[in-house]
This record gives sequence, C-alpha cells and structure tokens, in this order.
Amino acid sequence: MDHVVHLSNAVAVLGQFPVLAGANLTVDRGEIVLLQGPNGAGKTSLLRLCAGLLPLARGEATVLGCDLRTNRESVRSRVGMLGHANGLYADLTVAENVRFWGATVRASRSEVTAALTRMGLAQRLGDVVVSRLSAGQKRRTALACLIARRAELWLLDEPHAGLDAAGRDELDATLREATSAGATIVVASHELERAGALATRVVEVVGGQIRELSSGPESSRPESTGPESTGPESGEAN
Amino acid sequence: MLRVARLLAAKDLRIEARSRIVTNQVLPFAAIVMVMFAFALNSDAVVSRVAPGLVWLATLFSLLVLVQRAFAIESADGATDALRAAGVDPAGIFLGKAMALAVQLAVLEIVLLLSAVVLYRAQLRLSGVVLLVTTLVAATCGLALVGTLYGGLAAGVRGRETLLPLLLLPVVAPVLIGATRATEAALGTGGAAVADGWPWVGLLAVFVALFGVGGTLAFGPLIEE
Amino acid sequence: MATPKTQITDSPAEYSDTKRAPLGRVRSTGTPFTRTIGIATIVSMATLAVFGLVLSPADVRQGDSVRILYIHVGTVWIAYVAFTVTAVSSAAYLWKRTRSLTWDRFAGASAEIGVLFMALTLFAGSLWGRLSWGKFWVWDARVTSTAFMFITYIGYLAVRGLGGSHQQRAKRSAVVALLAVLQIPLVHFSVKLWRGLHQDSSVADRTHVTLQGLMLFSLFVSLIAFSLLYLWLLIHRQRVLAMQDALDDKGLDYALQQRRDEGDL
Amino acid sequence: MEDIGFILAVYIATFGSVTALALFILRRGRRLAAQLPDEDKPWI
Repeated sequence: MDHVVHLSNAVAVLGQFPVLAGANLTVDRGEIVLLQGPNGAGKTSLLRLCAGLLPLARGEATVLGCDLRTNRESVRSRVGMLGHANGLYADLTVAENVRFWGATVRASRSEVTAALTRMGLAQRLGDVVVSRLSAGQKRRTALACLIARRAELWLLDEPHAGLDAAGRDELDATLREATSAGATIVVASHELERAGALATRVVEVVGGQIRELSSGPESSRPESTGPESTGPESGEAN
Repeated sequence: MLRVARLLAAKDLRIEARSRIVTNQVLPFAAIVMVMFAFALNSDAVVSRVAPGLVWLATLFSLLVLVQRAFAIESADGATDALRAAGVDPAGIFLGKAMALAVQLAVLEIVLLLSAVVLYRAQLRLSGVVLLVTTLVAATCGLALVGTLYGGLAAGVRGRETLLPLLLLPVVAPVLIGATRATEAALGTGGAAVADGWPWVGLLAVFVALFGVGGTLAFGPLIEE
Repeated sequence: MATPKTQITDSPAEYSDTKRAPLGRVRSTGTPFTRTIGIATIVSMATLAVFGLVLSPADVRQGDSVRILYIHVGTVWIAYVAFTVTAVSSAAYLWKRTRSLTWDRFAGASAEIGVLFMALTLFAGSLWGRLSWGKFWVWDARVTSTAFMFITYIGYLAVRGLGGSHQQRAKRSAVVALLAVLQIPLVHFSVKLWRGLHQDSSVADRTHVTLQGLMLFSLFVSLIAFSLLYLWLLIHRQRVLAMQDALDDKGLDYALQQRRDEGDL
Repeated sequence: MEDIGFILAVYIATFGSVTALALFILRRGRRLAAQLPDEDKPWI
C-alpha cells in the first residue's frame, strides 16, 4: 500500500453525465489535500468515488489498497465521509445520533463520548433533538459522528459550511490531530484562507479533472508520518 | 449482521416513538379506510362476512404508507448514503428495517382487527386464538419483508410514490389471500372451521421463508448505485 | 383478413434519404439469418391466418370460437417462453463474472416482447371466454396468475427505465427479474389454493377440446409461427438495444471531451 | 355467426400489434444504425 489514494484517469458517471472526466490524483499518508474549484467541477463526485459510493466507469482507482474497480465495498468501513447532507436523523437527539453512527462501526462508548466532547456537544446540546438545532450545530453533530468513526481516510465536503468561528477552530484542530494520529484527509472547500492554511497541498478540480496547484504553506510536501509510506515514490499503487 | 439489524430496528422504533407519525397519522388513515369500506359495501351482513378481507386490505394500504415513511427517514438527510458509506452490511439494514416495520404493522393490525369487531361485528372466538396470533405473526413478517425490499429499491429513484405500489401489490397478493382465509377460519366467518386455516398459515410461512432469504440477498444490489 | 405486413427484407432504396449514412448502405439490425427467419415468419403467419380462419373446421362443441385458440395458445406460449428467457438471462448476467450487458439486453428485449404477448393473451383469452363460458373473466388460478405476471413484468420494465448507468440498470433489473421468479409460483399456488376451496365451476369439463386433424395442424402452425416471430423480434430488439447502449457510450465520449474542455476555458 | 366479430378482433389485434412492434423495432434500428459505424454492430 504505497499511496492512500491513487486515481489514474478515473472516470465516473452520473446517469449519462461524466462527473469525473479522467482525474489523476495521488494522496499519501498524513496529507491534508484541499480540493478547490467552481461549483459542478466534480469535487463532491471525487470524494464520493474515494468513499466507494460512486462506481468507477473507466480508469483506475485504488484507495487504502482496495481496487475500486473490483471491490469498492471493502473500502467503506475504513473511510469516513461527510457529504453535503449531514446524514442525521431529525427525530433523534445529538447524542443518540452520534451513538448510532458510532455503533455502525463498533466504536466504543468512550470514543463516542470523546467525539461529543471534542465538538462541544457533550453538555447541554447532547440531549437536544436534531430538528431543533441550527445548521451549524447540525454540522458539528455530523462531524462528531465522523470523529467517532476513527477512519483512516477522511473525506470532507464543505466541512466549514455553517460553522461559527469556534466551530471552525475546533474542526481544524481535530483534523490536525487526526493527521498526526496517522489519518489522511481530503477536503473540498470554498473557504480558501481557512482551509488553505490547514492544507498541506492544494489541487484544483475543473471539468472533472484535477490540476495540481501548489504545495501548502510549508512549501514542500510533508514528511509522511505513516510507517508504510517511507519510500514515497517507490512503486505504483495497484 | 444481526447486530446491525438490531441497531437499525431500535433506531427506527425510537424515531417512531418520538415522532408518532404512525400513531397520529397512519392509524387514523387506516381507521377511515375501514369506515369507507362500510360505506361502499352498504350492508351489515356483507360487511361482517368480508370483515377479515377488509382488515387485510386496509393493512396493505397502510403498508404502502408505512414503507414510504420508513425510507423517507433515511433519505431526508442523506442517511442512506451515510449508511452505505459506513460500510454497514445491507443484509443487516434490510432485516433491521423489516423488524421495525413489522412491529409497527403488528400494532396497526391489532387496532384494525379490534375496529373490525366494533364496526363490522366480527366475532372473536377462543378456539381460534392460536391460529389468529400465528396468522398475524406470519403475515406481518411477510409484509414487512417484501415492503422493505421493494421500498429500498424505490427509495432512491424518481417516481417512487407510484413505482412502489406497482411493484409491491402484486407481490403481496399471496399474503392477502392467505391471511384473509386464515383469519376467516380463526374468526369463524361464514362458518369456516379453525382447522381450515392452517394450510394458509403454511402458505404464509413459505412466503416469509422465500422472501426472507431472497430479500436478504437482493437488498444490497438493489440499493447500490 | 389480417395478414402480416411486416417488410422484413431490407431494400437498399429505403436508405437513399438517410442523412448520416456512410458510403453504400447502412447496415442495420438485419443479417441473412434474421432475414431467413423473417421470411419464414411471414409465410408461417400467413399460413396460420389461412388455416385458422378458413381451412380448419369449427369445433363440434365450441363452434367457431375455437379459432381464437390458435392465436391464444401461440401468444401465451411465447409469453411464457419470453419470461423464462428473461429470468435465465438475468441469472446469467448475475452469474457470469464478466457482467456482460448482452445478457441484460436479452432479458430486457424478451420482457418487452413477453409483456406485449401477455396483453394479447389476456385479450384473446377474455374474448374466447366470453364466447365459450359466457364471461370475459373467470377467477381460475391460471387466468389470474397470468394477469399477475403481466403486471409484474410491467413493473420490471418500469425498473429498467429508472435510469442510471448501464451496469446499474442491469444489476437492479436482474435482481427484480429473479424476485419475480420467486413471486410467480407463490401467486399461482395461492390463487389455486383459493379457488380450490371454493370449487364453484369446473372450467376444464366444459371447455375440453379434442383437437384432431386440421385443427391440431393449425395449432402446430400457430406454435411454429409464433416461435419464429419471437426469435425474430428478440434478435432485432436486442440489437437495437445494443446500438442504443453503444450510442450512449459514444455520447459519453463526447460528453467527456466537453467536460474536459470546461477546464480549458 | 355472431362469433365472427370476436374472432376477427383477436386476429386483427394480434397481427396488427405484432406488425406494429416489428416495424417499430426496424425503424428504430435503422435510425440508430445510421449513427453508428459497423464496428459497433458485432452481428455483422
């Protein structure tokens, strides 16, 4: 397993429309890659492809060592995806939602509590029904569900949307913690100054393809923190 | 798989306990359907003769509503995607949602049966209780299984409101026939003997077994993109 | 008298006004093999019409209404064959690791033909029932489960039309087709059990026909004619669906190019 | 013979709709065939 994500000429189709038109992308362990680009460029589809939700129509794609052409189901339990929708049940409380989503991946009780605490939901908000929350509070809850999953690869679609300043700080801190614990993050965002500061690399998605833009603020690719990826350029994935 | 099933069933039932959609909307709907049947048939004798059939017919109509509701919960905020993305076993989703649906259906059927006693003067008898309970359990399981199966298929697509009845009603015809005849036998409607009911329960059991296995296998491919 | 008007042989003159035709004539769904079947179909259908309507005698008990049976038996036979082919093709699609869309298209083409023939079967059957039983419809197990089959495959075709990628369409509809295989015997059995307990009229006694001589021959002609017709329709429809899918893929290439150009603006 | 109407109705409906389907398939086939090269028609 050389790269966490390796896409080579990946094409994905929604109906008959090619949302991804030959995307090439390589992400190594410990990176925080920011996807930017106009609406409809294919950012969401790229994330959904990596999560094993969108079938690969042509090309090659490997995520966490799983070939998405043949078994995109097996990658799912190791990837955490936060889409546009929060995936919350409106009639359940915050704590119940996080507990449910934690339980789907066998997260322990303490992990769930830690996730709630991390997003500041452990106290008063925990017992509030989700339909009563504001958009930002729902986003926090969704993030807590994601944290409870302890995924190896985090795929975040506009995670900052609706969050207040404190929430954004908590999110950024969480993401940094996650990468230092060995996770890899791909995040799509329009909030360039905030997400750009966080990212180790920025790529642009345009017309269903990917253009490398720049390295992040440290100006060089970060040292890989995972033990498996010490030889960065050695061998092709797949 | 069973762990996931229990998790989902508990979640669905908790949502129902909070939102009370079934209690406050589906039960009244089913009750008004029962009253409407009496209007349409316009004869006390006829109504009491066909009472078991009307109970199950009202159950089928309510099933369509319940299934729509069960999957509206999932699709409202992208939870279907989230479940798939979490790598949750589709067989577990299928069984879990079917279990929750079965509980709701069972409550509904009991209420409908009681309303048949009140409105249609259907007679309950002690000798038929075992048959009646077995019939209720078997028919409920069968309806919940196929309802979940085709509900899952129709959930993600355009025109789901019209596709679901088209797919679901032909499939549940054996349940309607079997459950009605067995209930008639249990209640003694039209002079039916209790013993006449058991072959029909056998039919229901075969139905449950076939669609239990078939649905568990088929649900994954049906909800996949 | 209705005779099949189907022009199955391709004449080059018809392509003269086709716009995007390359040099020479456009090769469509016809091949020498299907043309042979096509001609045989026309001949046998014409034979069926002549024998069924004119040459075969009226039945001693049923009178002329037996002539409807020559159509009815043929269409119901094809409908059952067509749905069987759909089930087998669907199973083959799911079974084979290659996930070949050819199987899916055979399943879809066959179901479309089956639905049409099932509709014709129900129509002919109810008219025949009116003549020989005095009612358009009887709640016989076979009749009723046939009607259910008709509705079930209409549902199957609706599922095929849901959209999505070709593979998604194929997988979803194959699963639905196999579920229909579970469902049909159950419906048939339950309706049979239901009628068995009521036992109001024994349909078989009054309508039993001993076919012999020209009548039996007409029935054979019917089975052969409809089988040939089915084969011809299936092959051509499958090829049309294949071209449709190929055109979709071509459209995808074009759309891919357009999508890539978005980035170069 | 009052049955003749029913019998003819069955024959006309059957032959008519079958012919209509065949013609529809042929016309659709020709229209699509004109837009595709022969490589996409493996039966040729």
